[in-house]
Parts: sequence; structure tokens; C-alpha cells
Amino acid sequence: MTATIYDTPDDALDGITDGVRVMFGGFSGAGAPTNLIRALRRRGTRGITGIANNIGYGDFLVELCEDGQLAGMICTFATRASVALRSRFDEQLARGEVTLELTPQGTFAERIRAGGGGLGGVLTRSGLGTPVAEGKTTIEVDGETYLLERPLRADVAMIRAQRADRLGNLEYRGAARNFNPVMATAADLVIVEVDEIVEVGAIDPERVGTPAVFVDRIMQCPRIPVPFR
Amino acid sequence: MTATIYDTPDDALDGITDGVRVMFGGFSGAGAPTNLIRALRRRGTRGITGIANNIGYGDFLVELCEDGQLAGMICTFATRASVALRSRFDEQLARGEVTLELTPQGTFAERIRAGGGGLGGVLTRSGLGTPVAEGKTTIEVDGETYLLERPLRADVAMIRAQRADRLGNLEYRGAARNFNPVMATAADLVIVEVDEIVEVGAIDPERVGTPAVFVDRIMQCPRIPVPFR
Amino acid sequence: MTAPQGLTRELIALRVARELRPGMVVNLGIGMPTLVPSHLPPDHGLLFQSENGILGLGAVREGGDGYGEIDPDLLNAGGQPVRLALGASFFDSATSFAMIRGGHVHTAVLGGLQVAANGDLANWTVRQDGGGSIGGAMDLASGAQRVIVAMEHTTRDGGSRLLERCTYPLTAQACVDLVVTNLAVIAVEAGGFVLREVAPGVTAAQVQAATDAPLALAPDLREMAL
Amino acid sequence: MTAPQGLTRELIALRVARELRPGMVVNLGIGMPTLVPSHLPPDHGLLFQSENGILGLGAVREGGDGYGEIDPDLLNAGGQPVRLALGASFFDSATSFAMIRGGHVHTAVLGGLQVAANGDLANWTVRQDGGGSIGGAMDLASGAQRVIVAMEHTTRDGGSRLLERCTYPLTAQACVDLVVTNLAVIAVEAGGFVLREVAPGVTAAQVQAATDAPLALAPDLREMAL
Repeated sequence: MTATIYDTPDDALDGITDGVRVMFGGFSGAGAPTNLIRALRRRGTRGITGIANNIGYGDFLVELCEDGQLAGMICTFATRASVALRSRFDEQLARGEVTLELTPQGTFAERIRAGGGGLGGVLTRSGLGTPVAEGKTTIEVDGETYLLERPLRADVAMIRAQRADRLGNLEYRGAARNFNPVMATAADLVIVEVDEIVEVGAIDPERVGTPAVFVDRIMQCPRIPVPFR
Repeated sequence: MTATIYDTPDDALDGITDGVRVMFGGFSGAGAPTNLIRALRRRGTRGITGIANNIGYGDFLVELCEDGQLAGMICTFATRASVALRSRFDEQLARGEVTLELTPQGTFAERIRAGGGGLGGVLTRSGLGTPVAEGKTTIEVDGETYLLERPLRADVAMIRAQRADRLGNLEYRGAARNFNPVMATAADLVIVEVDEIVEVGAIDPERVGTPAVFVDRIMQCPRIPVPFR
Repeated sequence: MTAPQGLTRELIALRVARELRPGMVVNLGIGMPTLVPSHLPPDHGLLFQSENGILGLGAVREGGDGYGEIDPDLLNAGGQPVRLALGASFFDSATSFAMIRGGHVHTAVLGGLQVAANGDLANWTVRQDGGGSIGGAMDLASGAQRVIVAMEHTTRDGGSRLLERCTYPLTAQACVDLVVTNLAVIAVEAGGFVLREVAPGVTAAQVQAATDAPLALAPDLREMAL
Repeated sequence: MTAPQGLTRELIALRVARELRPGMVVNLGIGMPTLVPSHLPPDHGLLFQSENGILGLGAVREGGDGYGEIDPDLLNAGGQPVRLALGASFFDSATSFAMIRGGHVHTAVLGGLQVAANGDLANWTVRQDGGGSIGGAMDLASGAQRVIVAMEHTTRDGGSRLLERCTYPLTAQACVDLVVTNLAVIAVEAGGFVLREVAPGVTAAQVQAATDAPLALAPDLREMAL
């Protein structure tokens, strides 16, 4: 339960093997575990299935496409209309080298929450009558039709927070929360990069965004600036 | 969207009529809207269906049984084994004067969250093979069986927070959160009693537990001490 | 017949801004909707929701605007650095979309590719290879109390974006309440499109000619006041 | 044949405490389980979860214990005023039960009325009039990684609480891992009950006689070390 502290992002990936299914926190740049993504790139792990809000032009995740480490993505935002903003992921998708499962953003958040919270799925109206609904079960409740969306879990979640205490409690800041709190609940191994590791008790119990029970590994590492759009 | 400020708990109940369905926040004593419950008692509103975690010996909600204002409850904890701890609600239940729908506590929280968040229901294993599952649909997802539990909504939610700003943002404290944040999302009219109303900006955006969009009415009122068990 | 030019993108945004009233919670999609705030009075009394987890979004910040460092934890859903309004709050994505799906966002202003007479909206593309981007649009379109679509009335080659049925993949079914284009303001009601306002210098006949579905004329059909 | 007395309630709690290891997240149900903390060493290294929204629950406070006012916002799930452990955190009920259902609570120690050889647990009563109290027990029983039931082996009139099948309404199916009673420590495995330990002075035959289902004997069956 008590988190283990690692010195470098590379050390924090100890034991991660090819074919791993990884959730990456973050929404555009805010809250993305950029140090861990770079470490995964250096590690050379292959056959990665990524679960993240966005992969595209300007995103650090695209770096995993440079040497074909990525096998596929489950995400909400993968390609841009403008050809000038095509990414390596786009190119590999067009060539059939990677797979893509697109899911609406609210459904994405809720599927992860279901995966982490022991629920069997999500009943939502989002996506009904669209390509997202193809091949999926619909269920009627009180005269309304809902799409049944399945839970999402991963082997590893890589997330970012502002501070962690040595027990593993996390404090988030601003819009850098996004998918990090739900992802922290939905993976077998949760690795967190933070601006600062503090003593137990230094984070106000009222401000803990992810309780320590969810966190396995923490690592203090200055954030890598993300270019704004 | 901006919350309306009321001077007294009685004023804050303006417009509430017989037959109303009300969610009451709180878990045992913490976070219970005791002033609003007392005002509802004084108002004499009848035919109330209550949705609350607990009703029983020592709970303020039992006061609504004194003159038969309560028609029924949806809750998780309604009666105690000890005859010495029987409440007026118990007695009225035994005489068939009130109805009771019991639901597991986690299912209760999640049904309310579904009601407030536009989800069609909850798929949970909790309650499978128990009396709670009787007459309910089960759904198989990836080889696991889940119980389909329906969303809960109410006409009115009465909740308690520590502070509100004049816009309606709420700050909670300690274990007084419990069901208050989800109930704030799941009723047509949300009435909040707080220890203190502060200026907009006085609550740190990082500490807002219920964003203003969910809150309709706020009222500053000293808490009524709840006896400990 | 070539459709008249009608409004600029900025004027479409201005017309959309007129739909917003103090007290509303509003989510603005990427593209033309992001132009709306510059056409609001300073005391607009709106709360802007950003689906990445902010209620009370302020203005977009330009780099080096003299107001201090840009905050990397304070971005809007389009990834742009922003300010906060007084009374703002932060929350995670699960909470943000509970807010959206649960109908707590009053108005979503979305861009569009096509709107059908039954209110169906298409505002994303699926490529042959399966590529595409949904983002929060499906949840916003099906969850917001009111959906306003801001878009050009016709495509570059003159085809109508207002149709009997969408030919592109849908974003959500029967979700659109109002369409504001360079030519007109059109409500989607039970019976189909209702022409409410025409752009200055544009006739109802010209709007109908640029629309691939019948337009009923509102009893109080008038020229837009801009 | 009358069953031997075996352990007191305090000794049952002590034996349960021996099952807990530093680093575990533990939820203690109402009743006998609340006696467990007083039998733990000060440096137990556990985090106690309280389903009303606390991780890092400290000791129950008695009124007027000289440590200041009791805090009405700091109660455990039984409604008792408590202290906080260092590194504690608060959360709402939806998050609390996501933690429980998602398997993030390692051990739940629950009271019981009946346990069946297949692991079914009955620990609540439904009255004729429909009255009853479920609380968090169903979620804890089906969600925790490990469920330990602490209860008396027999009812007041001598009937066994360990049965082939429960006769009371269930709390959850096939959820119990270990039963600690006044007479024995019994594991629930795929094949049924396995007798692991007997209380001091109690024989395996006496435990079997007080149990309405077959007991397999663990290869290392021994007397409890208390």
C-alpha cells in the first residue's frame, strides 16, 4: 500500500514488458506524464496499447510511434482535419500499422471509472445512432435507450500530479486533474510523476485528489514543458 | 445559475408541496441538513418520499414521522436489531404506514450519481443473489454477471456544506461530504445549508466540492448538534 | 444560383452571443464557437464550462501579454492557456462529463458539418482508415439542455449543410435546437426547420435555395439585428 | 452435546488482528470487528478505510478525553467520533464505494450471522415488514479482496452459524475467505470449510460437532497461538 519512491522515470518503469496496456493521464498538455512517456520511449518497450484522451500533432505520445513501439490506441481525439497537423500516429494508422478505438470523451472517463470501481459497464446516451454504437448492445431503462459501454482497465497507469506524500497520496492542481484521478483507480500498477514529494501529513486531507491506496510508485521529476496550441 | 440566498431554513423551502420526493444528505450525523429537516417538519409538508442513507433511532429524519409526514424511504440503513433502538419509522413500517426500499450503500451512491450524470443505470455485483436482486434485471458483460440498478433522482435535494460562496460553490469538510456532492447533482431543486456564506472568490477553486452550477438555494444557519452514537 | 455571402464568421459569433443570457452555463466547442466571448459584454454573467475540468473559464491568454507566466495547468479543452473567472472551480473528467450528460450545462455551442431537419448533427469525420476525433462533442450534443450550431450554410462547393438527413456520420441524434449560419437563424422544431431570421440583405427564398430541406417561415420572421 | 465456550469476543478480535499485515488497507464492520484495533501494535502500518469517506481512520474518541472538542465532521461509519491517522484523506461516498467495489480495500472484517461452506455470507436480517439495514456490507463483502468474518460459532440456542447453505437472506455470494469464531479459524476454499486452528482446549471433533457442514482438516492444523 505504501508507495515506493523511484529516483528516475526510467527506474520507475522497472518490470514493464512488451505488449503492455498503458493508461496515460493528461488532456492535451495538462497533467500528461511526459517524463514517463520519454522513459518508455528510451526503454524501447514494444507492442504497447495506449489508453489516453489524445494522441496527435504535438503530443508526447506520438514519440512512441517513432520506432513503432505503439500497437494501438483507445482514445477520444486521434487525428486532426488539417493535413499540416498530421502526426506519425496518423501516418501509421493510414498504413494499418496501428489500431484505433475511438470513444466519446465522457464515455471514456466513465469506462475507466467503471473499470476502477468494479462496475460492469456504463449506460449512456452519448454515441447512440453514431458509428460509436456499431456492434454494441443497447439497453432500455424506464423507456429510454442507452448504449452499454464496457469498462476499461490497464496493466499500468502513468499519471502526473503536482505533489505526492511518501505514502502515495496525490494532490492535483488546476486542469491537470482530468483523467488522472480515474486512471489511478483502474490499473494493476500505478506510476506517478510529481513536481514534488513531501512528507506524510504535508498534504491537507481535504486536498488529497487520489488517496494513497491507489498509488504504487512515485517519482519526483521536473515537468517537461508542453507546447501550447 | 447564481444561487439565491435565503435568510432562514423555512424561507428556503418556499414552494415545496405535498408529495415531494426529497434527497437528504448526511451519513449518520455528519453532513445532515438538520435545519432544513426541522423546517420541513414545521412546514407540515406531507406525503414526502425521502432518499437518505439512514433513518432510525437518533436521526433527525425520524421527526418527520411524528405527524406522519413521511410516505416512504429509499435508504440503506433503516432499522436496528435492538428493540430498545426502535424508531417511529420502525413502528410505522411495521404498521404498513410507510414504505421502504433498501439498497446497498455503494449502489445507493452510484444510483444517485447516475441520476445526476445522465447515465441509464448502474451495473454492480453488489446484491447479486440477495433479496436486493429480486425482480431486477441482470446483465452479463465479458462473462461476469451484474445487477442493473436504476438511477435515482428527486424533486428536491437538501444538503449541508461547510461554506458556500454567493454564486453557490460549496466547500465540504471531513466526513461531512458523503452523499452531499452526488445528491447536489440529482435533484431539480438543490437547497443547501452552510455554516457560512462567503464572497465569490473566497473559496479556493481547488477546494470547491460542488461547483455552483448544481446549487439553487443557499442558507447560512448554525448547525444543530447531532448526538453521537 | 450562387448563395449570397451573408455574415462573416465574426458576425455569426456575434449573433450566437445574443442567444446567451446572464446565469447560463455555456460550453463552447472548438472552431467558430471560440469567437463568441469577444462579442459578449464584460458583465455577461455567464459561466463557461470547459470539458477538461473547469467551470468559470476566463479569456484565452496570448503568450507574453504582460500578465505573468502562462500556467501549464490552466488550459482550455483546445489546449490554449486561459484565465479563470471569479468563482471558478476545477474537477476531474468524470465529474465534468457527469455535469454535461446530466443536463447541467445549459447551452453548448458547437461547430457543425451538417444538421438535419430532425435535429441530427454531424460535426466529426471518420476517415477510411478509422481515424477521427470525437472529443467531448457527442456528450455535449446529447447532454446539453440546448444545442446551438454555428456553421457556414453551405460547403465550399455550394452544397447545403442543412439537409433532410445527414450524409456524414452522426455526432448525436435529434440534438440541435438552433442553427446560426452566415445566411440565417433557423430553429429545429418538431416539424423540421423553421426560418426565424435572415442575414441583412438575404431573402427567405435565397435561404431556402441554399437549404436541402423545407423551411417553415416563423410568424415573426425578420432580418437579424446585429 | 454442548459446544465448549472457547474464546471471548476480545480474543476473537485479537486472532483477527493477527491476520493483518503492514501495508494493508482494512475496513472494519460494525460490531465485533471494531474491537480489532485495540489488539494491534502501535506501529501496525495499516490504513483503515471507513466507507463514509475516510482513508486513514484513527482511534475512536471518547467524549472528554482531554484532547479537545469532538469534531462533528469526523465520524466513522458507525457514527462514532474518531481521530485521523497521519496521511489520511477524505472523499465522497461514490468515490468510497468505487474504492471498495474495485478491490482497492484489501481486507474487510465483517460480523456474520451465518457463513456457508461455499463462502456465502448472511449478516443482515430482513424483517417481515421489509425493515432491515444493509449499509455498506453488501459492497464490502463482494468488493474487498479478502473477507474475514468474526462471529460466534453457534447461536444462543446452540445452532451452528457455519452451514452447508445459509438459511438467512444473503449479504453476498461466495465472498468469505476466513471465519474466526470462538472455537476455530476456518478457511473457505473451493472444496468447502477447512479447519486451520482450534481455540485452546477445543478439539477438532468439538468444532465439527458445532458445525453443520463437513470440515476438512488442514495439514498443519494447530491450536491458536494467542
